[in-house]
Amino acid sequence: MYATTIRGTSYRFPDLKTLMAKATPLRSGDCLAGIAATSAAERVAAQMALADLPLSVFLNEALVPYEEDEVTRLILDGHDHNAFAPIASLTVGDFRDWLLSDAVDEHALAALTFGLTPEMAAAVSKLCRNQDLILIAAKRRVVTKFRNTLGLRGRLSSRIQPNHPTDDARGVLASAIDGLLLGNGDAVIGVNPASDSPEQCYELLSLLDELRETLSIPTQSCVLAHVTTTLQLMERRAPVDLVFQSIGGTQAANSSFGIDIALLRESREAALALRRGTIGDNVMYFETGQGSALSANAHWNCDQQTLEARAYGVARVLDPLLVNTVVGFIGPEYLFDGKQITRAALEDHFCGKLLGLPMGCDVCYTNHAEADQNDMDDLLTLLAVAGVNYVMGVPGADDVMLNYQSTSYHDVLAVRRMLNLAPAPEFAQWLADVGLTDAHGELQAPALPASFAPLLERA
Amino acid sequence: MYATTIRGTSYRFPDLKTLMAKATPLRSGDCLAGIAATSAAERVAAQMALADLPLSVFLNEALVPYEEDEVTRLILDGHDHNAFAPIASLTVGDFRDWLLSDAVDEHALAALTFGLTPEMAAAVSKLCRNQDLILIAAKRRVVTKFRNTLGLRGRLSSRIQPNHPTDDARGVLASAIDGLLLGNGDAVIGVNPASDSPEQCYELLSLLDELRETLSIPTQSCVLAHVTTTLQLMERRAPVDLVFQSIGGTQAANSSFGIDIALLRESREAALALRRGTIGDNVMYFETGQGSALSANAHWNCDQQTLEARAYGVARVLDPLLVNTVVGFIGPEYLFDGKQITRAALEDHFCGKLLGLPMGCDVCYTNHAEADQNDMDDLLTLLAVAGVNYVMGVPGADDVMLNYQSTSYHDVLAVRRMLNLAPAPEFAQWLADVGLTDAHGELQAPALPASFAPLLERA
Amino acid sequence: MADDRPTPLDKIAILRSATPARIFLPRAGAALTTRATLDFQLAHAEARDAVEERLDADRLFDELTSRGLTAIRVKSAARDRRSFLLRPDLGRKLDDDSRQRLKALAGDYDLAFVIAEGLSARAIARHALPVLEKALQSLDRTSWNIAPIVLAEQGRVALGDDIGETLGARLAAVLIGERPGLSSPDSMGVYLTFAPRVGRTDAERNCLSNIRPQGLSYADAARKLLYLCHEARRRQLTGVDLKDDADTLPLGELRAIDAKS
Amino acid sequence: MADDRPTPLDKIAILRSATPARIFLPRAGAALTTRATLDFQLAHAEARDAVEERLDADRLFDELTSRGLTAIRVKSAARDRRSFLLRPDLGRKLDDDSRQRLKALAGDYDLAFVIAEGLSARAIARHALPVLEKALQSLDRTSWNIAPIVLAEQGRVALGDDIGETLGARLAAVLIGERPGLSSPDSMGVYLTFAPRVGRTDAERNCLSNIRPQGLSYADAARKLLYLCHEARRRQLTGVDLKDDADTLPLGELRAIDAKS
Ligand code: B12
Ligand code: B12
Repeated sequence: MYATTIRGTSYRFPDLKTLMAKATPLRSGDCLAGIAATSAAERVAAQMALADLPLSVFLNEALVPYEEDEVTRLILDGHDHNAFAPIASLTVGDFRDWLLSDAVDEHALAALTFGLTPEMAAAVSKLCRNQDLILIAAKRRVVTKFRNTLGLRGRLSSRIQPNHPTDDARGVLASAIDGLLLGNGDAVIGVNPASDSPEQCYELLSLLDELRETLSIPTQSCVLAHVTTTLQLMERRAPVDLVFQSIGGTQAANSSFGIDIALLRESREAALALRRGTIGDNVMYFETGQGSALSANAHWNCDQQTLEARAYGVARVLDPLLVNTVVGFIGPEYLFDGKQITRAALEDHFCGKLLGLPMGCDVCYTNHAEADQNDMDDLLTLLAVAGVNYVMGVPGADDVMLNYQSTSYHDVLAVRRMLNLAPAPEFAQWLADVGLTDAHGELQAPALPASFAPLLERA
Repeated sequence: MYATTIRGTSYRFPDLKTLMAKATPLRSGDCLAGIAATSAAERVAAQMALADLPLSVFLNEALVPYEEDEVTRLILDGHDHNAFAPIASLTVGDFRDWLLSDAVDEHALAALTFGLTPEMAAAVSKLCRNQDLILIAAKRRVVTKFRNTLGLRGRLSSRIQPNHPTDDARGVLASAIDGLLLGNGDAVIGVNPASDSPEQCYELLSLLDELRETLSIPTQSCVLAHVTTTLQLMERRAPVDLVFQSIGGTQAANSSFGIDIALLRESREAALALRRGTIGDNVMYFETGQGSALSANAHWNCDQQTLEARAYGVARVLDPLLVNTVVGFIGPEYLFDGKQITRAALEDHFCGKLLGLPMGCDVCYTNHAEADQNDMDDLLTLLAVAGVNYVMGVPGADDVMLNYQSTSYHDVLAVRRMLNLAPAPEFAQWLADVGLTDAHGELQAPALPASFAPLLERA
Repeated sequence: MADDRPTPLDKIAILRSATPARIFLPRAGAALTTRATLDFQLAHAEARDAVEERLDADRLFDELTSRGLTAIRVKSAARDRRSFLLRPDLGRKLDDDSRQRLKALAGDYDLAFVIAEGLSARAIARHALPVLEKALQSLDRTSWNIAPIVLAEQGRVALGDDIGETLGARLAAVLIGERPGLSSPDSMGVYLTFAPRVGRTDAERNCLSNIRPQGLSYADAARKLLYLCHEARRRQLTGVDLKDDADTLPLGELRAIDAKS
Repeated sequence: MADDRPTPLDKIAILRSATPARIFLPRAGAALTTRATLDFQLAHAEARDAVEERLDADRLFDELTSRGLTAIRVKSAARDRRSFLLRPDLGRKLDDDSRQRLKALAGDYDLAFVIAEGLSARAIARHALPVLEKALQSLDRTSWNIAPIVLAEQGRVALGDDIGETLGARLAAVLIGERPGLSSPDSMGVYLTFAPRVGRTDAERNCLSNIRPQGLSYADAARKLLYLCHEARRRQLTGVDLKDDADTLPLGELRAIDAKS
């Protein structure tokens, strides 16, 4: 039982997960789950009670039962008490002040990583204003490597997302070339396959691998099929750089995705065994997003943002190259409008970074949500200021297969220019080498690099 | 009559001002005025029609009648045809592309200034996404001077706004000192007087002048009384640095404020005659904000954003030191929520900069609007990326006299840190000299500079 | 954890009491500490509620009449809170029924007082009556023919123009709830308009603002209002050409002038 | 004015037709040109409208029955469009009346088809019938006992679980409108669930997506569905353990297997 009294009115919260839910900034998903604060005053009361709570509470009271959830077990069993030491005596409120303080820098945050549980990160994020989420996240960079170096300060990478409604090879190729010509694709060239056919996925993998090889691009490719499909394909020696999977914050959510932690570990081992990374072996790519656990009725009455942070708890034990919160992807039932999407994205990025993940964000919305491109412009800019590792590059921002709007190749260009950010160093070098950018890294007037010609001959 | 046809449906717009209104992103004020587009499709249709319009149309069709409005006369009579030449043959849509293009830099934009009418700026802004508004505005810096240099690239200044419900001298002083200790106040130390008493304004002016003199702060002060009061006080040789006035975009709006252009010119002459500026003679300070003309029923059925741009048309002939759109100040009847406030602020800043004004923004909201501090965090960050000259510094973001929330002294600190922005150079030097900042310009641990002591003795 | 900025600055601490402003807040890095942030959020939640509050007009009406004041209740054309907030045009205009009832009271008045909740019912509930009473006490009733007090629901400042015109008053003083601030949910303003009629601009009025115990006191508000009323009548105007020079005159002198005028 | 990027790249231009994606858009500086930006805004306005569209269920029902199909209309528990959008739980559950009427039809079915507008009424209006017909043609009706076609309003994918369970079907195929995209306002999906019952997870279904002329063709969709139905029955499961290997078998062979099973 947690309680707080404000000017005579007392507010009670039966348990920690209720307190966490009530302390969360308003969003439709928590309302849908029936766990949101019912007034602004109750929300502040919960935040005040949460602020006074020692961080150590989260080591003692599990929000999702330890016995029934392998994610909880992963989190609690993996907690690093030594790393936790510097903040062991703090309350959640103190912890926010500590994170903001001048004394706490990049190194202090890196050292803290495994001392922090996802629930602690979620808790402190609930006390942060958007500005705090940006300020703190900007301190923390998480660098990963496969064929290039992602996440360095002053860099912004992008995924080329060349989806096609029938997985048509020429169509995918066309979209990918468009992205490359616009300086995109250093994070990954990653296709969501429209079909579930392993055969078709194999073809896509070969296509992307050939593209990358032909042009000698220092990047990686991915076909975002279900992990079981990718496992099959690896057995068949398909050219798999990265293993993709959507993950959630509870065992039940993951099981609704047809996965568990063992399966993820198995797929990672398989990918590592392929030894395709040249400068590093971060071989996993995860996507997450608030609402997926609730949608699968796998939320244990926890708020969706806490569960999102728990998904990061899963991701981080698998050393991913890329993690990406697909924030506005599902729809208004979880994040109603541009404002809720923005808030959620900043929280996700913040929590992910604190937990040591190479966070990207799919800055996006669906047509049934109350959002538009202006909201995305704002959010993309804010995330870039916060130091997001990468964002999506979708031709014209319109994904013609997944049916939603994300950021475009042009958006990536725009934000790089706005904030003076460069692509991953190896990729930037490649862009210059093939003549796509000039000495200052600025994109050149349109011209097709000679190296692209053979590719087009065959297309 | 303007018209456009989309997939068989034809949309008609009887005149230019209707076209402009319908092309405006949704906002409550235009709905209140009954001139907003009635569907998203109609809005896009208007934008398409507007995009195809030659810019020169705005030189031929006045939105507010020339004969009946001195602002229109000021705008059209003052149009510089030579400066207009580079864009004379463009449509509004082309003009957006021109502004964004790599070839158009700071110098091209500066040269364009008086070739552009406010209506042209408003028109092109309506075709811009938020991202465009930021990208283009960021190209253009407007530098002004009085006792320091404001508006340089890489700088962000702030107004200390030490308002008090009874204009109490000690109260104002306390708030001002708080701001100075937090590195604020390089744009101006400016009090809104609660009362309309010239006597009380005189006292406030003396107080601020003494504060500035005692501490040798390279900044300026202002008491934001009605211009007629300030004129009286200048006659009485009160220490007036800057003449303040709220202005609007039509003659009728200005007359509802009890002013006209002649009065503004007169007050400027009077202030110049005082010769108080040390390094420059930008002596005017204007505030504007979408909705004021409509509120005074002085809007001629024009959309509020176009009228706002016209207010800048007034401001720029008076060489102001500071112009500031008080964007969320009035209430939800003009800008409903955080989203509308954000859009309006970016438009205002963009139009003001294109028109050559040293734009600041009061990033703010009232308690009857659907907005909160997170919206302001986002907007403040976006404006700082766009290169806003200055923002407000209000103790704890809570103005205890004007009853609204703005940005705090801390917010200014936060954003400077986030984007590596410094105060005006002279002021930055002063902060270092008195020991408030260290060698890197970072604010020091709390300590009261020796120079502040005498001030406190008397307080 | 936070750099508790003000603590070492004892000298400054004494200034803290000089203002209700949120000064000398501690900082954590470049931000406010958690405590200060949450205090702010709480105040915001409360201020939002204050906007929604409605005036207990029955009660205020009873209080007016029980003090022997003639009063009448009217409504603006705004039907509900949302339309009041989003349609200022409606809040500035009497509804038809109210207009009819006011017309019946029309007369030759020197001054009409209008009480309107505006954006803060709380401000009116607390401060309208005391300020009104003090003002009425100061005014020389032999030379000021005062209209029945008009108690208006969902009114904006300019509703006073409609009311004043309908009543046939030469001066209208609107006591109105200012928008609720974070630290001042109950601030009242008084707007004075000479020759009120629909279409007057704000340049043609005077304003007294921030009336509440932490702001302009009841006594000062009444004194300033008296001065402005007097000058308005003498110079036949209100607005930018009339400045609040009340402070230059002591109250006694003011009263004397008033009695003479 | 804009740097019309693709124009010189003739070689690339031939690739443009290979995808409906918005590729090779010209840029103005680091942004899209005005024309491309406005095209996008228009598409967004149209897609927003598509979300609000409702299915003309009367008409579709008539079309089903006029083709000699037995059909029944049901509703989910979501009352209006807004509650459908914000309350997926309601869209996954039958309303009471519908449940009663379905119960009356319960039987020993191999397969139940459910048609649900989901997020795109247009998708269903255009593609549901052709795909259904093609699928029904391919299925060997002697070995597949098909339940009455269920036409559901305001349904989510998981409504098929409730329907399948209520009807007593061993397999449920839900034809549903996918969310409308900017360039694809009418995309349909088919979700197949073995042993449907309330509480099934998405890991226990298979999905065919992007069914529309510019995406997965009717013929391919029907062929893949046939394969999945067959395999689902043979292996007594759907979901992640069942992969779409239809492409490895020609349709004739599929039909043959189906007839045998
Ligand atoms: C939204 C969405 C999601 C959301 C669903 C959450 C939610 N509450 O809506 C999230 C992000 C969680 C998701 C996850 C996955 N998805 Co998905 N998803 C979609 C998307 C974009 C829209 C679906 C839609 O509009 N449904 C219609 C509405 C009316 O119905 P609904 O009841 O609200 O939606 C339900 C289904 O969409 C279902 N669902 C969503 N994805 C998938 C995937 C499979 C295989 C199944 C059986 C069900 C399913 O979840 C929803 C809630 O029950 C489609 C693409 C498209 N154009 O349709 C892809 C799509 C259906 N998903 C796809 C895939 C591959 C996945 C994943 C397997 C990816 C992975 N490797 O983990 C996971 C796991 C799915 C699972 N087994 O649970 C593929 C399916 C390919 C195929 N032919 O089988 C599609 C076509 C996209 C793609 N090409 O990548 N997805
Ligand atoms: C909002 C506001 C404005 C808005 C009004 C637009 C609008 N539609 O609301 C804008 C930005 C345009 C504005 C302008 C000015 N304002 Co002003 N404003 C306020 C504020 C913050 C809130 C008013 C409120 O809540 N009203 C109550 C609601 C319920 O009524 P309403 O009918 O919606 O509001 C009307 C009045 O507020 C009126 N109004 C607004 N300001 C002023 C000022 C004067 C002198 C008059 C007579 C009327 C007036 O405009 C509104 C529309 O008609 C007050 C501060 C406060 N704490 O109250 C200052 C305040 C009233 N304004 C003030 C001043 C000085 C001005 C200016 C003269 C500044 C200048 N130098 O130009 C101008 C011009 C006013 C004019 N003559 O038209 C002073 C008045 C001081 C005094 N005792 O006389 C105040 C107290 C603030 C301050 N101390 O600076 N203002």
